[in-house]
Amino acid sequence: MNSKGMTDLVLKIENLVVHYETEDGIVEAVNGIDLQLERKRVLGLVGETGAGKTTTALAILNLVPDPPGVIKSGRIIVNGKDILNQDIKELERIRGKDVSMIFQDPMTSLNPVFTVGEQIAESIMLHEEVSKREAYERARELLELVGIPQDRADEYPHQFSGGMKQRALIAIALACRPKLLIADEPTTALDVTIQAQVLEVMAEIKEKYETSMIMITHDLGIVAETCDMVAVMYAGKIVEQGTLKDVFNNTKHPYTEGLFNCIPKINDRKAELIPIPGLMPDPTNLSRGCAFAPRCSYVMKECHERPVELKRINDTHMVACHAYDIQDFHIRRRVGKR
Amino acid sequence: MSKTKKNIVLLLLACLLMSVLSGCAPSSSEQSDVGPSEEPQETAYQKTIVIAPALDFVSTETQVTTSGTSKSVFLMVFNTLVEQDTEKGGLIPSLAESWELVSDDTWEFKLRRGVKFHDGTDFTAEDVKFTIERGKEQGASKAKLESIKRVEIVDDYTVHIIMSKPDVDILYKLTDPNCVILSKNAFETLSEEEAYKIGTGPYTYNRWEQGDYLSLLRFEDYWEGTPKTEEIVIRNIPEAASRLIALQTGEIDICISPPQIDLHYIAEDPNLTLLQIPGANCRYIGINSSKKPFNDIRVRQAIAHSINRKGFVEAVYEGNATVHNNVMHPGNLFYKEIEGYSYDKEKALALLAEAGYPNGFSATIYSSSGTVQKAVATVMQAQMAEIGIDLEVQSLETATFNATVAPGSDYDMCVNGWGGYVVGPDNALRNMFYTGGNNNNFGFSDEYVDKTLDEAVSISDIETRKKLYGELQEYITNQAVFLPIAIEMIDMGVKSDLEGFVPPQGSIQKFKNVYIPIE
Amino acid sequence: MIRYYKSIMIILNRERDLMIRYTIRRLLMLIPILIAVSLVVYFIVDLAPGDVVDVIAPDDASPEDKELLREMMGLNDPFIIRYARYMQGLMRGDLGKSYVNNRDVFEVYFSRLPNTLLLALAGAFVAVLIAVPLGVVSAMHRGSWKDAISMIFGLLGLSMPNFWLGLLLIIFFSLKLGLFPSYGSEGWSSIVLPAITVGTAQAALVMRTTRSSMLEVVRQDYLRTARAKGVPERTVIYKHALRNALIPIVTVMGTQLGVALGGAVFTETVFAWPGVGRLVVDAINSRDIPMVTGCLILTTMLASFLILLVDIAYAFIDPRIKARYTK
Amino acid sequence: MPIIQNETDKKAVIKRYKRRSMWAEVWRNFKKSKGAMTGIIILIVVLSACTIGEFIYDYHEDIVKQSFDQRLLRPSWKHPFGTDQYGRDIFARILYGGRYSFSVGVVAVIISFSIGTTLGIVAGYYGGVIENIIMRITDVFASIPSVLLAIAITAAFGQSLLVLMFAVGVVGVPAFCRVARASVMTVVGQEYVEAAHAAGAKNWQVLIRHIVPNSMAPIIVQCTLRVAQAIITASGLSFLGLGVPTPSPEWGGMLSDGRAYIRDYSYMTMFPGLAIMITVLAINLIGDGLRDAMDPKLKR
Repeated sequence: MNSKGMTDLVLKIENLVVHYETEDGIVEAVNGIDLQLERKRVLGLVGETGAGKTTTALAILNLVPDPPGVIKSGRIIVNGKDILNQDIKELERIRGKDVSMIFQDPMTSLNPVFTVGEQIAESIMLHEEVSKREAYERARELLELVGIPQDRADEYPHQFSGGMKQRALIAIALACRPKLLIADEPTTALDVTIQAQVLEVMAEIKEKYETSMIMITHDLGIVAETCDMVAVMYAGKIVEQGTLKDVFNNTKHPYTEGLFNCIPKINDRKAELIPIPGLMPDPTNLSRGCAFAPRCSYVMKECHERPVELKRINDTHMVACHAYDIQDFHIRRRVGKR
Repeated sequence: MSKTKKNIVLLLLACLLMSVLSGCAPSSSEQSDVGPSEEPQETAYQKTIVIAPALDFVSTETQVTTSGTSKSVFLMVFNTLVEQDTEKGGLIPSLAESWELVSDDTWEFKLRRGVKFHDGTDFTAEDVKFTIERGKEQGASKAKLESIKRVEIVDDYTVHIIMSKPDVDILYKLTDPNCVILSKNAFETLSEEEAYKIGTGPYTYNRWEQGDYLSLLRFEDYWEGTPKTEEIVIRNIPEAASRLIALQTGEIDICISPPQIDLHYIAEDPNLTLLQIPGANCRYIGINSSKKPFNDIRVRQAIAHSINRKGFVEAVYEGNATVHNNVMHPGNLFYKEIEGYSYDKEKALALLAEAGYPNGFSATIYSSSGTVQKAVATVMQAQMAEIGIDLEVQSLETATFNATVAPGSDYDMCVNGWGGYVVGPDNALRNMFYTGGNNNNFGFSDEYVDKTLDEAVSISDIETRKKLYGELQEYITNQAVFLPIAIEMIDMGVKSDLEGFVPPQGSIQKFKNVYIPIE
Repeated sequence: MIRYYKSIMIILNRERDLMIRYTIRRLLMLIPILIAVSLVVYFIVDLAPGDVVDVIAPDDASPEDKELLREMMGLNDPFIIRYARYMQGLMRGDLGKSYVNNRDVFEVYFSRLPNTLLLALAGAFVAVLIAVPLGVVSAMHRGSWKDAISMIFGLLGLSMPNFWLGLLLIIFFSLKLGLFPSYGSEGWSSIVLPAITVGTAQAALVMRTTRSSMLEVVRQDYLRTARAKGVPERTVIYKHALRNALIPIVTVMGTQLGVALGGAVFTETVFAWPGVGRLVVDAINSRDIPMVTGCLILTTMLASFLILLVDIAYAFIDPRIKARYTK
Repeated sequence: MPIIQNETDKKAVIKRYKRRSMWAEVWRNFKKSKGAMTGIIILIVVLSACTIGEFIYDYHEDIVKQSFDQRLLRPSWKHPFGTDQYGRDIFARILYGGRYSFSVGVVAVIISFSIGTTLGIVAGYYGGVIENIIMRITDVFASIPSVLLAIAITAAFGQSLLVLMFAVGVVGVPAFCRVARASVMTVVGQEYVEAAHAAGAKNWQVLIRHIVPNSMAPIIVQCTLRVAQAIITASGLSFLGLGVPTPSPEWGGMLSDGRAYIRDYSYMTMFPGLAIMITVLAINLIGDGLRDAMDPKLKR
């Protein structure tokens, strides 16, 4: 795996630390994460709001808003290029071409004063040597590809529905066939029926363009449908990571367990939903120990004191929990089919 | 620019030499026009003279407007029948070549021949008749022409003006710009607005950008000869300080009323000359004698005694005014030197106490919003505070002010000016002090004054009149309803080489002959 | 280019009728406002003590003469009658003649208007030249020294009474340095100081508007989208952001220009600038009711046209607004 | 507590949090703003100087009394700002004159606030014909250039401090009306207002309990900024000779008096103008600070 992995890695993140330095204190948004993604794979990045998923994604584009965001340390290699050590010109060439991103809220992510066609074409013209006419032609084709009639390219975003806007954003993101696509909760703002359509479009295009993808979501259902790999984030750290199978069928971390317990089960409607007690810790004031400890039902004394690190369970599966220092520790969740 | 200037200078030096050699300066207008055979040694004149008066030109309606600047312009665009000689005094012929009283009530005017209006038509007796009869109906000329019953045309160049009552001042009244001769033909053929622009004067209206400037061009066919200056521009620079700067930078040639505090700039500048002419305007404090406590003459006298005129002259006029004690203007033929009220605080306090106000009282003094008027009110307020009278100053704009202090209204005191003395003694005193006089806003009514005024106006013997008017002046001054402060000075900064300037007629400037020889 | 061409074509073709209808509707709405303005102004000036006769009558006019003059000018009629008479003329498009010098109000106004326009546009030029870039820089570098300097400029400009600024400029540039004339309307140099005086307050306002509008826009998600697709920062700011921030900026500039059309009274006073403002002030002082009312009707009309233009400009800036108009 | 809260829940939590501590929050933000604090300090200094002036100067002796031997003295230790053409100490006059500017500014804004806000709230809340009538009248007054309108009003009612306050106040009404209406309209659309209606509250109860308090923020900011504007307008009218009657040392009037002496005694125009500017600057700084503190969107 290692030997061929080197060439086949689309993304490699090492020890990424991102802080937001605000007047109210320093928010430790991302606290030293490592991630890898191979070509054509889809990684699901899961966690509550505020876990640091979006910040991680923005760091990959080197678009963490500065101020207040500061990338304290780490290395991000996208398609062989060290993102954090590029000059601005080079970065602008990488963005949209090597890696692009679909943002959370389609309602606000399109510029209201330009036509949808223009916004897609702009991306093409920036990265490829094409005439304006060609770029617009390509834009129309892309729209068609995401399931929007070509002649609507001359319309403005306000004339589009939410689902169509998200498709348009997908078209923008995919305009230059990026190696890596980051989708930040692409369906959260959409109706359930539209969600499925959008996901389908994404899946198709990903296949067609051979794009790798990071799917940021808090919806485990989407992860199950679309992802090959899963990383669970909590308070700026990855607490569990592995293949879809590893994480879903062989859940190790109490937090991941909690996430699953909050999902109603289609075949057992009477089953009680078990919420995770408490709230996310104040990100300006994280304890030295495990950040999940205050909410953890398996909590031990040392959880509060000793920092946790990812421990390898098998080739692909890793978890960050002190409990696994103890032999025979099992979480209560009955693994298997949902 | 500088090259042409140099050439002009050379040319002018040559001219100057010539005129010295020939032994006469080109001062008389007949000689200044050059004969056809002469060499190009004719004196050159600055093409345009720019004048910046304190107030803007507001109207072309000669018989309606009272604006001083407009009236000054009328004297350039039109002629009157008779003109005042402001240098030597007396009257000089203008459109009328001669005049005499042919009977008790009839004046005969012999008119000048060969005078052309700007539209090319001839000036005749018809125009005089038309102008006077029209003027009897119009706002501003009405008062001047009131005593005229009618005008009879004897022939094209002779008119008889028949009076309805004796008026010793009528000739002076006819010199007023409101009585300039208009063209009958123009009023019959053109719109009123256009007709008011046709005169017989040395300049014609060229362009008027209201609020900005008025340009006059010389009238080539002017009967006294073509003026030396081609164009006269009246430029509106309301701010006195800016006006003076414009004079110093050479953008204007005549600056009327520069800031009094800055007059030294003109005196220090070798290119400029400061002209200070005692003006017609007498600044005074008016008291409403029909109102308590001012109906008590002792109160009025107390106020009169507590006025420190020197203080006014210094603080308001920077010394550029003459202290004045009389109700009549010193320029008037019938003016009498009288003592007036001394500045005597003790006496004032005693009078006040006697009148029953040992601790003073409070009242309001009104002024218009003009700088001088406001300053006078402010100084008055401070001076009255010395004897315990607490004055509130109200500075109102002209309309409100005039309405507030109109005859019969209920004000306490006001700051006012009176320049009506140029037209003769009766006009001056009757308007102000006769019971119900047009300007008698003092609520002043005195049998003796009324009787004496009526008597004086019907007497033709100068000495007797002088005596009567002298007594009147003393009497009225004593009544202390009109408290004179100072005779204001007309300050002007002009280019040192400006010629042809004559003193103004009252507050009306006479600019029709100004020119600047270029040397 | 294509974009603008296209927007124009779209309006011309598909929505032309609707935009025209919108414009006409707005113009029709203006009529009652103008009538109301005339009533209010006529009434207020009429309320003032004294009338034009007190101003124009000669010192030695008798009270009877003045009464006669009032009768002749119709000043003795009740307010309603006089106003009705005025309205009659107005309906025929006749703004009447000045009480003071019998000149046509319309003519006098339009002889002054070029000066006012010149000053207004020069002021706006100063404002835009300085203010918009300053506002953008300030917003983009929020909290930096650049922002601080811009903000101080904005605050000073807003806090400085412009008649005082005008006097300061005169003291330094006319009196001490002799660089520019302190009065008048002739030549390019005489407009410099008035334009700075008028422009400073405007610039301050436009700068502050630009800044806050840009700050608002800078947080918008679509800028992140643009950056994520690799749009260079300059383009992000000046194309994507500024275009969206333009609405409040254009609004402020439009209203400022509208205010300037009413005449920069203080600046005109300080610099003896023969504009509309002084004309109206002088007319108010001499109770020249037809002149005041006429000038204010015309000013209101022009300012309303300007606001209409601004509103139409919105449609070109923001398609969402166009959609609202053409609904 | 479910981890994945839906959007409305989240908003509700935030809203409750915000309502409870809104003023505390505003004050907290406000305190942090250097500009606003500078403004407050300047304003306190100016106000206390004016108050001290009130005690140490006698109106008749120090403010209006003329002494001709003291005329036009340049600034010195004895007369920090020099003396004017009547020999009055300009420093004393400026300190004393502060009252006019402040009182005109505050009273004028109270006038425009009470009329404008009431009309705006009524228009924004009731809508329909009422709104139409109010807004059209507002349009009429807003479309007359404000300085000219103020001049006409002072001409109509005569020259006094009260008229000046009234004129400047009336001119500010349309702005308040519009701000209030816009603010109310955004609040009217909020869920909690609908909730209150649904709970059977009467119109006026909703208006007083929910709408007015919640739409005040932009109006308060408007108030502060308008005070600054009103001070400038009022001194401008005085500058044109339409303000507080002489010899009251109103700043704009003093400036106007100094114009005639601008060439040799420019300090006479310098100091009153400076006084106006500093005061207005301080108020603007406070207004800016308030706006930033009240606008949650601007927080980072």
